[in-house]
Amino acid sequence: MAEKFYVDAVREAMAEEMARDERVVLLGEDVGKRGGVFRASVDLLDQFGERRVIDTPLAEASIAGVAIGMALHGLRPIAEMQFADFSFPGFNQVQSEAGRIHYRSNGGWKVPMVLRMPYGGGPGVHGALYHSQSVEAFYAHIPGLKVVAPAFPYDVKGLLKAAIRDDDPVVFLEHKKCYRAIKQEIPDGDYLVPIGPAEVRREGRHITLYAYGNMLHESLKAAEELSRQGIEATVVDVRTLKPLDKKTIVEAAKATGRVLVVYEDNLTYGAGAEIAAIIADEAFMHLDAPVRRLAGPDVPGIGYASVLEKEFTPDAAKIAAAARELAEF
Amino acid sequence: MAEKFYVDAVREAMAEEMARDERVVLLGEDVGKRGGVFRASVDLLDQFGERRVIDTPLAEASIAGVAIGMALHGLRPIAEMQFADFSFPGFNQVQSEAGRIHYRSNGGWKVPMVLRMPYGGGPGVHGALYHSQSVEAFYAHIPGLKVVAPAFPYDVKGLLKAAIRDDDPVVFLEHKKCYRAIKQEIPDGDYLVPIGPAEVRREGRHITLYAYGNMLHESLKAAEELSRQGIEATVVDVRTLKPLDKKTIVEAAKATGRVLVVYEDNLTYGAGAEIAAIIADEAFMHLDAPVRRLAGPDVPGIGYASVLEKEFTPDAAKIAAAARELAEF
Amino acid sequence: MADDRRMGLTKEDLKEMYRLMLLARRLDERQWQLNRMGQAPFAIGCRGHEGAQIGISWALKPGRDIVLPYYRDLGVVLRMGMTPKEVMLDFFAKAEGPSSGGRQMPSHYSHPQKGIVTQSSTVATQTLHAAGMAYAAQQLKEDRVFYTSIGEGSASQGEFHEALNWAGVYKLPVLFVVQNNQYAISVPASKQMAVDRVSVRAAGFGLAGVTVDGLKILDVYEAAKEAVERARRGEGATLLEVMVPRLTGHSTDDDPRTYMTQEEMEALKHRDPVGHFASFLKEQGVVGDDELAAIDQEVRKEVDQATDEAQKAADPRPEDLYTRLYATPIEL
Amino acid sequence: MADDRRMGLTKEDLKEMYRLMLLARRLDERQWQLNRMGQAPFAIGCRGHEGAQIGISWALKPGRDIVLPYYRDLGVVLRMGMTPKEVMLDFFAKAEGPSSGGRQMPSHYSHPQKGIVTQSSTVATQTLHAAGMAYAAQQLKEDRVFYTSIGEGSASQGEFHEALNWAGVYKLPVLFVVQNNQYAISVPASKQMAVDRVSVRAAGFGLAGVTVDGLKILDVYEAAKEAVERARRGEGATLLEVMVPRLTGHSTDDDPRTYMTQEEMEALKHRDPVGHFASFLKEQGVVGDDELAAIDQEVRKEVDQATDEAQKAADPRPEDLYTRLYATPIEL
Ligand SMILES: Cc1ncc(C[n+]2csc(CCOP(=O)(O)OP(=O)(O)O)c2C)c(N)n1
Ligand SMILES: Cc1ncc(C[n+]2csc(CCOP(=O)(O)OP(=O)(O)O)c2C)c(N)n1
Ligand SMILES: [Mg+2]
Ligand SMILES: [Mg+2]
Repeated sequence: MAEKFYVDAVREAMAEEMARDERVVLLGEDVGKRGGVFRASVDLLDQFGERRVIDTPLAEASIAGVAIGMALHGLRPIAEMQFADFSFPGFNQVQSEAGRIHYRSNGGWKVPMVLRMPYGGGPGVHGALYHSQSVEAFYAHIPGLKVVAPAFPYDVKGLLKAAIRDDDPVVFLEHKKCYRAIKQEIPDGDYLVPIGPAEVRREGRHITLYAYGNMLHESLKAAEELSRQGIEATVVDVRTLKPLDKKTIVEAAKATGRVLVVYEDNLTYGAGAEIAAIIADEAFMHLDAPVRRLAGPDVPGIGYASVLEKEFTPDAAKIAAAARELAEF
Repeated sequence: MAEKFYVDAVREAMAEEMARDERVVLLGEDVGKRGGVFRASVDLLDQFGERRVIDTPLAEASIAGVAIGMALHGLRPIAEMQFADFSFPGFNQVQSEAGRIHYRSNGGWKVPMVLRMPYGGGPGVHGALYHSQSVEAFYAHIPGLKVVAPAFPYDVKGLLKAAIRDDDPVVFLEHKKCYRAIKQEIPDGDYLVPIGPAEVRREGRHITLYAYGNMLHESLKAAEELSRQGIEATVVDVRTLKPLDKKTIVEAAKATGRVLVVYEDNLTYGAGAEIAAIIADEAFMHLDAPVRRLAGPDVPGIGYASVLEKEFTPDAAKIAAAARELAEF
Repeated sequence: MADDRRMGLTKEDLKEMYRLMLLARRLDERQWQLNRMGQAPFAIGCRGHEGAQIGISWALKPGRDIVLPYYRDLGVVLRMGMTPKEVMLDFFAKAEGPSSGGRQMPSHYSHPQKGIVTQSSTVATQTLHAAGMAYAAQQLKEDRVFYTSIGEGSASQGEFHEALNWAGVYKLPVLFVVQNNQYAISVPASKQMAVDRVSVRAAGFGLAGVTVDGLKILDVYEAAKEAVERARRGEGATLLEVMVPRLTGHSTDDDPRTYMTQEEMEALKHRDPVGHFASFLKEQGVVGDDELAAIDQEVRKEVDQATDEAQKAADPRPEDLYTRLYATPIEL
Repeated sequence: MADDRRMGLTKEDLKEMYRLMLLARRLDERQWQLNRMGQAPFAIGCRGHEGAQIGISWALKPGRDIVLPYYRDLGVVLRMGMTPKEVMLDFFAKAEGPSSGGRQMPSHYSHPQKGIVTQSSTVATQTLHAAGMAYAAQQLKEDRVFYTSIGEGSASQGEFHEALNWAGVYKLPVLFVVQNNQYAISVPASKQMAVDRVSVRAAGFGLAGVTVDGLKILDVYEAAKEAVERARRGEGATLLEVMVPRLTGHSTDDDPRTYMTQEEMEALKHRDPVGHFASFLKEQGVVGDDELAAIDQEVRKEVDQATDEAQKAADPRPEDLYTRLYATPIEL
């Protein structure tokens, strides 16, 4: 056990899996010598050589498409998109191919690959429109994919290992703000966190907050604040976005009767809409207040100027305010 | 006034706009000599010449990207994606560029273009996994775009003209099943249908159905059937998906207290989730039953075999059954 | 042919090549016929391409090499061992169709046991998969060549160029084939590109590039053989373009009269590779008319039987829509 | 230089070219310095590229021609008339910054009045916009050339090849520039492609292709001039590659020591285009040391002033987040 940053958990999971299984390879822009622009793959090149830690040409369709090919022929590629924002030149390979190959071949072929993407932004990231995007709604809608978005280093390591061992394509979303802001004691050796189950991070009887990635941390902070004001919040970490753990989501809603779904992405048609829609259907009889969402506004992104960054991004204060309003409903 | 098919309305809108404004051009695969694989642009090449009706190379990133460039420099391109399923090689240009250019340049540049796409499928289309997809959830989530999905020839013509005259990028979704199945009297000359407003197609007091494209027609059929059973349904045609006409959507929900959102796309993270989420928030106090959705299952598409086509696709019978259950709730 | 061999081909080889291309032809004709009779919603043909397809794939080793074909590659998949019955099961979207169990449109071939990789309808995506598979084979130290093909129109896709680039950087054992029939549905090659030959792009990525007349089956074979040998020697990929006629409309949904003149369509008929190869074999004394007729009869019987058997097979059931979504299912 | 002109360039032209490249250099240095002082979160440089940028853009007509630049193109946008103050307003993400009013990162240039088209961070997308704009200009019968640029790493993107292809098919007046500094962040060109020069790809699309040493400013100018003239004559696009050094890390976020040796970094310093051009102008008797010093002083003053003024300008307000989403707003 040692305290590790979120980004170190990424690295550790990859290093351990690559040591365990020769078929695991890492490919992406600057993942080799540079060790990744976020330093998530530092030293892996030295350890595993340039056939397994591949500095690719600057072309995301290639990264995704070549990874699919590798996965079809016995390797277990981890493909990194340098920023989630830059995954879109490769979107066709993921949308048309990765998620559909197993199904369309009636089980004849499988695509055991992981598509890692740093995503998200917020105050202090200064990523502006093209280094801050939340992209989960695009990927979680694609049938045949699995999509995870962990908030804690423990989950990062366990879920990434599970993703690497999974026989399906898994989109693995790493929140940039968490990389060096979130620390946690995690076991040194091997362990897995299963893809699928959500996790209740805190229990309270007045309201349920749903979040993932960095918004989970903001929600937990908000819950602290709310507690000081006498409002006790349940906080659900929706760490797997596809498939969704409907049972945990619905039960947590039923227990409090009030829900707030928090996400950093643009509100409209965002991933939180699905969570809200599920609750509005399956927990309906238990609801005491409108199903509410708090998310980024419907503008093309987090502006570069600090003022714009702050205005765009949901945070603990905004969450607490919205939750309070609901609790008093 | 004459009775016209849906596909003829597409053609007529383009022909009239191209005659009215020299800056309007059409580009896409097989749109010229062939007149489009759905014959939506028949004779336009003869009428306007090959500089304005452009048979492009087979490359969707080019079609979208070149159209953006044209729009930046004074033309008003209509770009056709031959099938919505094949729009994804061009997704980067739409996601990263078209919707963001006006905003990111602080209003300095604008992109008056229309991106037409035949989408959807269902029994008898035999389009299988790659000629049947509903893609609206991907596009409607992109900030800065407008997205429309008309069901009736009248709207097709009026909305397409409005889209061509609009100074923003408009994704124009044409349902393949409607092309030659839906007929309507429409005016011969010029008229516009504004982008934005939803339209109530039928009023009833027991339940509200929301749909667009071909599902609107199935919903109307279902409403007929329900009426025979004593259940009166309001049917809302959500013909603009972005921006959404929240007011009409919410009022129709309040009026009946029971809602069913119908769409053909995969259920989870589909466009209907947003409609459901809005209702669950803003009409909450007026709801008498769970907010329910009926949509395609979460599998990679409509199978080719007739049995699979039928099993996948929501239809009037399935809609009526789901509505009846809700009405009796 | 004075001796029995040309480029290492025996008379038996030549006859088998002929039989395969004729089999592709007859299956294709049957599919269109069934479509015209209203018994199948869709067919897309290989007619005109099958000669080049057999010429190229004869250089591959079925059971070892892997193909990532495109929808016209009926000749290629037959060479890899797909049976006429399997082809027709897929054509009728039957549950036991090997490619997809009725999920995909016909001609979207897949057969893991026979080294045929599933493809989508989205053109050119498979070229990148070929690069990735070839990289994996290198890494696993396997001696395999990866065939992948597209039409000249699809060669306009960015992904195709990215695949060439990857193959160049890693000297991958890939054979990139462009079947250039001068049309992408209705769009002539002159609107697709400013060059006459796609193969000229190879040099820009450090690949070998060559264009061969797809009617000259043995020239095609020779070029493919060289490319395959280069790949096996670790010298990297080749972009092999074959000039072929498209002897039908794009598919049964197409009407080529809307964009081709009658003369053009007539002229194409003179470029039929099956007839050409038959004449060639006769000239060379490999077969006589009787034998040709016998082969045709045998092939037709095979096609009849495949059709009958396939037509009788079971359709998918509604519940089949939901299976095999995930290879690692998740219980929640 | 015996006479006053070389390739039609007067002494004044040469001095102005020098001044512009020095201005780019000094602005760039100032941005990095401000970043190191904690006064700005990010800078990305043009250092090493500015000579080639001025060489090329000198062949363009500001006020008529249009540029679709990439983030290193500080020299190009200065040539097009962007002022140092405008550059610094953008750098500090100020509300009146012309490129985006503080929405975009620095070096994402846009200035409609000066023919500078907005770009995203997603590399190579602008090459297709250039093709579309050039098509529009053809259609509108305008005499304009469209400059667009990327790095050699970004030349691996499929979209870039699609843009070359479009430009080939329609003989578009585009000047595609690849600024080849041998690195894409940390990835050397040898891992990016199997060829030495990106310009060899031009032939595959029916374009002219040429590579020039980016330290030889007048050679660069000459090549660009030819390309621009070809474009104006309606003879189509050129792919012009310039070999340049990257004299800094990729950006202020990068640490090149993780992937470059000390020797390699030292060696690059000898390829400084500003120093080279200064020496050249002296050799040619165009300027003396005094005049060089005077130019530098003037430029530094300009940079100081631009920085001061920009720093004092207003930040965006929170409500500015919501404006200018649509050009045709919709009331509902
Ligand atoms: C990405 C994509 N865009 C469009 C289509 C529709 N489409 C199917 S085949 C075809 C033409 C292909 O032409 P070519 O590549 O020359 O092959 P050919 O059919 O002539 O052998 C088109 C446009 C598609 N399948 N995929
Ligand atoms: C599509 C996309 N992928 C990745 C990135 C991240 N990125 C920014 S610059 C860069 C390297 C660019 O190298 P090159 O094209 O050679 O230009 P240079 O910076 O060397 O001038 C990368 C990988 C990006 N901006 N866009
Ligand atoms: Mg073709
Ligand atoms: Mg570079």
